[in-house]
Amino acid sequence: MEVKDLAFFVLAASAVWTGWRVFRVDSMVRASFSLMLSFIAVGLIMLLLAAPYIGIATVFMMAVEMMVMALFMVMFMMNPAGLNPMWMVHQHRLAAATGFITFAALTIAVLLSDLPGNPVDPAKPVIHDLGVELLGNSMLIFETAGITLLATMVGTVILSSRSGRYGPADEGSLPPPLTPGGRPAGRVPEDEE
Amino acid sequence: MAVSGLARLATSAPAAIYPVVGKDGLAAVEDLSLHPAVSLQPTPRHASVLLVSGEIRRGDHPALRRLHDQLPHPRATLWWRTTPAPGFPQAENVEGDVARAVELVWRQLMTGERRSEDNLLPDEPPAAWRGKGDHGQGGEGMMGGKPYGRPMAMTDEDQRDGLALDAYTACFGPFLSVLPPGLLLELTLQGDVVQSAKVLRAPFAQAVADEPLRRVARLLRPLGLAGAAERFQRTAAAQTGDLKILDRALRWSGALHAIPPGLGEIAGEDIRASLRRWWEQAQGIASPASLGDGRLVDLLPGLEWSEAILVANSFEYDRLLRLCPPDREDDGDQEDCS
Amino acid sequence: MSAAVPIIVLFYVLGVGAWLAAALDRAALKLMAGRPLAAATMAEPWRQGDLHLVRQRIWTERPDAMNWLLAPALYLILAAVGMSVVPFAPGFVVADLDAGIVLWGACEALTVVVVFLHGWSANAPLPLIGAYRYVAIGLSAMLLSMFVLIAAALPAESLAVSAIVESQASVWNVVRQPPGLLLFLMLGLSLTLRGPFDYADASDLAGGTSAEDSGPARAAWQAARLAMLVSVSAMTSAVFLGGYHGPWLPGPVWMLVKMAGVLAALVGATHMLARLPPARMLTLLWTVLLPLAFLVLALVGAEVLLWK
Amino acid sequence: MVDLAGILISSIAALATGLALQGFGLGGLSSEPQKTPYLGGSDPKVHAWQRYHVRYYSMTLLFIAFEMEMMFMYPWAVVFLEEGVKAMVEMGMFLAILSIGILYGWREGIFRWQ
Amino acid sequence: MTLAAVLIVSAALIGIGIYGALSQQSFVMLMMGLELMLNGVLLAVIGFWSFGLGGAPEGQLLAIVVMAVMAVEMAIGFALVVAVYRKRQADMTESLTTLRR
Repeated sequence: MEVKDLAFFVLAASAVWTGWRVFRVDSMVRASFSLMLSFIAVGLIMLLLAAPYIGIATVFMMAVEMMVMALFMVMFMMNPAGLNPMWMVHQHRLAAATGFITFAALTIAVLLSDLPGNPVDPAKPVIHDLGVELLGNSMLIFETAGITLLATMVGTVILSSRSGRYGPADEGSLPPPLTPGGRPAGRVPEDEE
Repeated sequence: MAVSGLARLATSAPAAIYPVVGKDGLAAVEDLSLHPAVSLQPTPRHASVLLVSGEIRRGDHPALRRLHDQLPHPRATLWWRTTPAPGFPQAENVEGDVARAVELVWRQLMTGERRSEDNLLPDEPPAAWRGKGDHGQGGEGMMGGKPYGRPMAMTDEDQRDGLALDAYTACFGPFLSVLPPGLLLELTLQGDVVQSAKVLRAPFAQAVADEPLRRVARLLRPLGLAGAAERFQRTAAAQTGDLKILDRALRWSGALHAIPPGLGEIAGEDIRASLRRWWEQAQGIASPASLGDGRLVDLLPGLEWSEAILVANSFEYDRLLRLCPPDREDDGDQEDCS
Repeated sequence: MSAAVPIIVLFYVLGVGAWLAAALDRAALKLMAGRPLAAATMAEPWRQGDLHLVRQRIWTERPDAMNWLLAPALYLILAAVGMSVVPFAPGFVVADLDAGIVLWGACEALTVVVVFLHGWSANAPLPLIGAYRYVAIGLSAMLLSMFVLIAAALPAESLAVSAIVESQASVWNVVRQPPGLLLFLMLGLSLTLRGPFDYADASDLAGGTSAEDSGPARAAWQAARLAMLVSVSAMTSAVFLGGYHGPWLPGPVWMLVKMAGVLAALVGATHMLARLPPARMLTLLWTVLLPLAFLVLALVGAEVLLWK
Repeated sequence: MVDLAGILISSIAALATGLALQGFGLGGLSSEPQKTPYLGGSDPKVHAWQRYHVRYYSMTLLFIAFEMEMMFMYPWAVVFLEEGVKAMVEMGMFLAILSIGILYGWREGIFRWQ
Repeated sequence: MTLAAVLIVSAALIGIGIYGALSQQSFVMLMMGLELMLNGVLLAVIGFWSFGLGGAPEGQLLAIVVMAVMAVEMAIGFALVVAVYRKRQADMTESLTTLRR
């Protein structure tokens, strides 16, 4: 058990440390992958908590998401590699205080409350149980997630893609007129009426 | 001790060459690449010997110096089919069997008999930055100044999707291994899409290097078919060989399908059609030469990097020279590149 | 102590396999180029590797030095961890995880990250372009491989690689889903930056992410690529070719034979197939190969239900 | 626990190998002209690190939404045989829903370079 | 390793996340703060599942839902960033005053 505690301590420290580094490094690539390391540490803690599937899947999903995060960070941040050290924050003290108070309050709540004690049996087939749950009782959650993801996919494409239905989105994307040379078909924007 | 043992083993590896090809030097370098004792490298970082083959322009000397300095130690320079230009003190001229000369130099470098060449350029950063700026990194504010000696790229309009992100403008060449030798292009890239292109210097004329088989080989290399390309070159160099094997390699590799249709189209002939035509010519099927002319700089904008490289490698040399009239008014810019 | 034996074997196989892969690679290139094949081809990887090791390492202007140094080492870690879930004989495995193929998937995803970091670190244009376009293809190819791995897990009723191997005692997965094997080999090419899926270290970028690598940095990166190739071949043999199952020969020998076969196939594809422009490849992956992966999954599902 | 230790030891060994390989080589710092990025002899005007124009950003966004389905598919695969046709139908529905998104993206041309 | 220890770690992650989300000026960094908060939530969920729920499958399902939320948040968030940048070249929260109205 000692080894397990030590592993937990090391992983927890690295999760918090890399999480903190996210807001302290200059390079956006390092920030993204620092966050990824935080997720990986949390995923490994989950392995220690007898959640083999969720733990490894967290690593898997977050590696992909943080890769995409890095692409966008570099794409939209000025000085993405941090060649000039920078400090782009506002209401810094307020934010730091809020963060710390949240941490303190949650910690006190954790220490004061009577936590439930019903540990998971290490021999329990947890992946199998999850599958049964997914196809049985929680079938609706599962299918709703499908619909949500579909909505997300369509939404991202609409928002991010330049080609609108009738041409580039940033140039008005007006539908063709119904009569030659007439007004564009469809609803007229309010401020042009 | 261990390192000297490694070095001894390494002497028997093929000599790593970065070729700098000048006027009429291409065919000789391509034939040299078939020799088992040498291996041509796409970047100076992988090479030990800088091999200058054929005469190069005076204007290209600064570029040559920079390439020389980009080789890791131990390194050496050999001049072949031309005499060393002034200003290259440690250069050595080769006559006769170049492969042996390269091998010898290579072995001497590895065993330490030959001293590695010193830098030709002064050991200075592109702009003085140490100790300047807000954090001693040479920059100012968020994007300003010259952090670590260079400014940062700035935003510019984009042709394709209207996201004005950073435009990377740089001179590519004159000895970039994926471009025809001597061609100096100023490209503005957004991501890997060419926004604008300028020819600053035309490629070198190559009198003898233009058999159809060699052209096919040059187009196969950027498609990742180094082996097949070498076989085409070998057949071209030997003037004889089994064309059936080549035909199979070409068809099975899917090279024709890997080239997007309509790419690099001049007068109705795109790269696919050129490749087909060259292959027919190589097989002895009469095929009319393409007469269409245009400008390389009009073909490149809007292309992705891989497509632009294909386009640049898809012309006969005499035709390529006609397609690359240097933009005269930009003479001033040439200084920026070297 | 006995737990250490599989680890030692793992590294032994990785090392010898990487050397074999490098020699095969040279041989395939020579075969395609029409050069004579000599026995010395087997020693060439050593010479080339040593050559890099005794030379200078160049750092570019203001590189991300930490990530440049770490990238090859991390790549090597992913190769080792990916292979650690593959059994070489019944019970002979470094880590018999319940979620083995999920771990392999995580290694695939992290490979994309590592290759990106390698290209990013040099602060040079050609590696940067290579890194970015690899992400597009690497992510998409990884998605496909997940579907075929899940299809392989269906008959085993488990995500553990050892269970998947056991489920192939009578019929190998390659019989159940031949296109699945092809899709997985494609992923292998993409993970190891080879041939038609070499968008990172490509020839049209003068070496792409490794264009600025010199000396030992180059040796380490190439070694890691080869180790990943071995890892991919081990996974392919275990998941699609029945792993250690086979007549006459002992199990581990079968495993090694199959791995060598997969290595040869991957190396051959490297030199025989042309690379599509990245945008065309992306479209192909999503519009042709992804539906194919769906189809494979559906067919395997139906087959498993009917012939259970 | 033994499995995890095995993976940990393998990782450390691989890390050590990867770093040790890079410990070889000639010593000495790179000189300033050596440090210039390779452009075929030209001197770059600006740093290569930039707000890089990723050409497939719509694809990546669609991808992270679509990829979530993996989280549901792995446990599904484990109980597939047990649950039989029910599992087949439910996952078929789920994938069919998500495929609509991919079809839509394809129609909008997001799998090309933007 | 106790439930309290796990929860304190997750509280620390949530705290740092809140700090990031409140203090960062650019959209993308702000989203990092959100992700970090969800990271903490994820850890807390699995902690409760492992120590308090006896491995009830709903706990794992909740973790998956949290991850789905992350994916959706990221996808839509970045899509918005792209759309806004295309229209006004802005990537900071302050430059969006016109959205206030």
